[in-house]
Amino acid sequence: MLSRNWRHLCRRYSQAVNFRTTENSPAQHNDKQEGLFYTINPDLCKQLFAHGGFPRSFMKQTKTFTETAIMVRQPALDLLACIKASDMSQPVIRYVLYGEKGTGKSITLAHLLHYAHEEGFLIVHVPWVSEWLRRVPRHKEMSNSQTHEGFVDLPLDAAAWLIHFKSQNQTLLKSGELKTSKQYVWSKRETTEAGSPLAALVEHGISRVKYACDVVDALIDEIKILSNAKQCKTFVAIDGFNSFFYPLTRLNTPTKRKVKPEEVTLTTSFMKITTNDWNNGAVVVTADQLAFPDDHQESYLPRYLLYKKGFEHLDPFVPIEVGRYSDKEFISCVNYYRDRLWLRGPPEIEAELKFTSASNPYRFMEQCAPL
Amino acid sequence: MSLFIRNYKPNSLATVYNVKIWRLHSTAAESTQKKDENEEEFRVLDILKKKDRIQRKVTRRADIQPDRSDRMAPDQNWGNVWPGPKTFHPSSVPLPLRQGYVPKGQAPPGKKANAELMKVPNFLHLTPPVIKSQCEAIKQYCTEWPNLLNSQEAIEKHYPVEIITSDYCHASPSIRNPLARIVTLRVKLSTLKLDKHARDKFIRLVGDRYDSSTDLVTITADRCPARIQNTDYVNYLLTACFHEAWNVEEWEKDKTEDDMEYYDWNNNASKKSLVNWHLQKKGESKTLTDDEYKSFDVSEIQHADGYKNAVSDWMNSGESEETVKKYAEAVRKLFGLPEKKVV
Amino acid sequence: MANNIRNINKCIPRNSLSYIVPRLLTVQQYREYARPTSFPDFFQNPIFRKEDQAQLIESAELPKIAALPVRPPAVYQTSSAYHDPLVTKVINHVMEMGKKQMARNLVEKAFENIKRSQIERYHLASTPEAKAKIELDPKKILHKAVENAKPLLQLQPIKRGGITYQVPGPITEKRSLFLAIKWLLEATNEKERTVHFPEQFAWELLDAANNTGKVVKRKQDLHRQCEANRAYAHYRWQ
Amino acid sequence: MNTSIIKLVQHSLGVSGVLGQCSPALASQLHTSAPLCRVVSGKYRITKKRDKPLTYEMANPPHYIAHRKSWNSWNTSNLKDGLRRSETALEDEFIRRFMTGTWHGLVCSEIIVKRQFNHIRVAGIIRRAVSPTKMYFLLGYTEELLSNWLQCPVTLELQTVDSFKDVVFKYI
Repeated sequence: MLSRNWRHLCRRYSQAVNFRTTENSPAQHNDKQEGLFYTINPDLCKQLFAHGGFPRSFMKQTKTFTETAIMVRQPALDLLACIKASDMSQPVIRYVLYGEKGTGKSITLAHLLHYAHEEGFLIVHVPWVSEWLRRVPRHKEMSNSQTHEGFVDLPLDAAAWLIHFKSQNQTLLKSGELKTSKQYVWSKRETTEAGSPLAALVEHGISRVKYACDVVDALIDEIKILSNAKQCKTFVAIDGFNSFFYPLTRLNTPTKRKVKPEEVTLTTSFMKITTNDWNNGAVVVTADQLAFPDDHQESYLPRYLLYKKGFEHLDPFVPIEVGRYSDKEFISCVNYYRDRLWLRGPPEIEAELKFTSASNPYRFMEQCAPL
Repeated sequence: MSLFIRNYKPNSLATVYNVKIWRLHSTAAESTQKKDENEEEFRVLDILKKKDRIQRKVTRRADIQPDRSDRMAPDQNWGNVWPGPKTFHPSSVPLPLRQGYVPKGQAPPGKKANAELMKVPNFLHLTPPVIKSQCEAIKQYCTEWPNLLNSQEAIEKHYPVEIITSDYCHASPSIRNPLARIVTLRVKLSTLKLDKHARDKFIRLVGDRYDSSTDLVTITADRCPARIQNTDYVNYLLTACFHEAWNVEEWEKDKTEDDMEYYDWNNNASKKSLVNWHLQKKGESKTLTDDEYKSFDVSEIQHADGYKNAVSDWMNSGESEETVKKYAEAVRKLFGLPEKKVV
Repeated sequence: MANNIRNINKCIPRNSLSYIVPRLLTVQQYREYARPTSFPDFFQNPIFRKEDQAQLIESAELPKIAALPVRPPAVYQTSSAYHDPLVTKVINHVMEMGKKQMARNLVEKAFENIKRSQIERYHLASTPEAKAKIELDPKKILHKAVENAKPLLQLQPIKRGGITYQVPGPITEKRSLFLAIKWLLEATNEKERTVHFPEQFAWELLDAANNTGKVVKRKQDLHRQCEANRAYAHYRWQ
Repeated sequence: MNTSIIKLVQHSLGVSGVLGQCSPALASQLHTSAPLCRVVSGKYRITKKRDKPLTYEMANPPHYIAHRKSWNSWNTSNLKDGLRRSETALEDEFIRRFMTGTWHGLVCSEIIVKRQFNHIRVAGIIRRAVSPTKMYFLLGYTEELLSNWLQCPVTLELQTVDSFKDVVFKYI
């Protein structure tokens, strides 16, 4: 009797300090792992997120912590359950992740990407839409589209995305089972025959940057057709999706005209894949305040961020809120940070940090930094 | 000297005595003078002419009357003594008044020669008996208050239009204040008996003059120089708006969804996308016209009603965590997804 | 302060306490405020640390001073668990044009940089002994760096017979602290334009904590100079 | 601050006329008006013999207005959004000067000007140094002329005293 009690006590104690789970496959995650950290294999991490996918501050953390660990949180579990429960033959269901700044929408998305990769989905992942529309480095290549009148191409960004797509779907593309349905004529000499593997299409886009945008467009069409034909399951993940609906981008044409987001060819392509006129897939997008300029960040709720246009485009969708840490998650995170030497000091500090950071994951991480 | 004044001034009785003493003195002086002329006495050299000066003063003071207030009968009609507004005068007020700030232990200055009492506006002409008698006098010009208008609701019912003006009481050579011309008309919109279209148009016509929280339309006019003109003008404005609201113009048929005053789910893209989704789910791919979308019966779709309510609620009552949550529940039901776990 | 009050209480009968306490305290109390405040001198300085408060409660001093008026605490006087007087001092030195938020961010970024580089070194170290040697707490590194940068002597220019001599002499604790922080910041600001302040400051702190680097060299130079000018030392009093 | 500037100007430049000679910009920045000299305005110096007579009004400096004494001008122009501010002030001053001049050496107190609608009531305390006939003449004369100039009825409501000593409140 005594020994049983003792064992019980031990288990409870270990439960309290336990912040890691050895279950590294997201498909197996359930409520038991809630609030615990699981580690992603570094090779896989490189394959999935080498070209973006994690916020920069998180990347820095992975370097300092010498591992990539993600907390299993309620919104991700919720989404997993929904995807598992949904009927794949039905039109795709759109999920919108929303939440305050720094609550972990992108990390939740990364968790789901890991799941999708494991389940053999074809991944269409846009790491950060604002990278295309709102970030203007000194040499941003822009050209007027050859195929679409009055549209603007972002060839370098499109090519970069194709590389990202290629690296994320290495295994699927290598197998060569995915074939194009029709012939694409790029120029007099360059064509992609019907029935050639999808990898060839992607390769063409990467090597001939001029056609990258058209390749992206064609690729999206092909993916939809392939999904409908049940040759592959597709998982679409777009971070900062609301950036597509902000009235203006920061891009300028050579004639100094402001470009609207719907005038960018990439926008039309990704609008196509977020409609629900195809099946055998899932679409997860995030609505993020950070995708907007500072003076348009009054609310974090989806209708405000998506505008009327975006709302009507996505409706009916499943809104999923990514919230702040619960008490359990906070304690688990504290223990993890203590393990990784990120947080030190007396235990009173935790209560204070919880109060000052309001259990916001990003703010908590920031406030631990100088301690 | 100062001590003398302090004792002397506050005391009104002392002044009376003093005056009387003066008078006695003066008569005495006159008699002595007469004596001088008759019996030649030794004449003293009077360089400063002291006696003369005293004489002059005395002759002048002789006509000073004692205070009127001393002679007042206790049962007099005060309204006759003080008939209208007037600056305070100590001789007319039989009250032992004192006014002024003095150091502790001293008595404040009395009513005589007290400028403070003259400054403050007094209401000595408005004593209760006077008011009463004046009310009696004007009573004949008054009419009785209508019996039926016995409550605020009754007044509002029979006189829904409220005209608000301000009268200004001010001092200047002209007694007309330009602000008095401003006229405000207030009416409850519900008392105007408008139909749905007319009501909407009326609200759009009056713009921000309509307050939806109180249901009041407030029209203010100040453009004409006279009040009567402004009154006519606000009445005209109300009439014009009312009749214009009933007119249906040709271009009003072009009203789009963006111009709607509230969110009607049936006319919106949300219904369209739901119907599209439903058709696709069944495997039918056909395009419907707008009217077909509008008339599509959503009751054949499971859980569509909850979805409809959730979307309408979200759009009409504004975005909040509550409405988003409700929407999420409705959509999950629609798609047959598991409920969100409540932590 | 607690001591002062205890002494007073011993020597003064109870009933006259209220009259005499303010007058005596004016003599003994030191000012923590940089500028004179609008509060009279008998107002107590706030006791804002939980440890100090606990000590007061333990020694039963609290009821004695509970009724006395207290000045409001300054913004930096918090009961936060990570309150450190030296850190606030450094932040104030970094601050320019009253932009405290900025200064605080810079110093905290520097701490973060120190922490990251130390954690990296910790992970690279192979043996547990080597690991144990690595100091991970940036605040401790700051304390160590300032301690190492503090000079023990100073040179004072003194004019004797028309010639100004650099005369070595002792230095007050306060001035030595001031010089240490000033040198650290001066060393940090001698940087390339492309390098950011937090990075450079982190390096300087790490160097100084290891007893190497520009700042420590400057201190040693000063000491050497003092040694060389030893012959002038008598000018201090002649 | 203000007073010190004024003193400085008065000492260094001489009292009056100098301001006019200054450049207009400078003159407009120097405030010599009474309300700004709040240390000295409306206050009386104590004499050596302590024999300077003060009325109640003089004994209380301006900051006691509405506390120990009340205003000498009663009108609606001084209230918020009052009309004819400057005109009223000017007319009041004119009435005061006209009164002191017409009742020369007889006025023992400040002239109180009270306005009700278009009616101006002028009150004051008068010394009984002239004959009643003269007084009646002056009364009618003043009322007639003032109402002619100001275009509104003017009433004089005077109180008489034997001598100035009656209104003296204290000596300093």
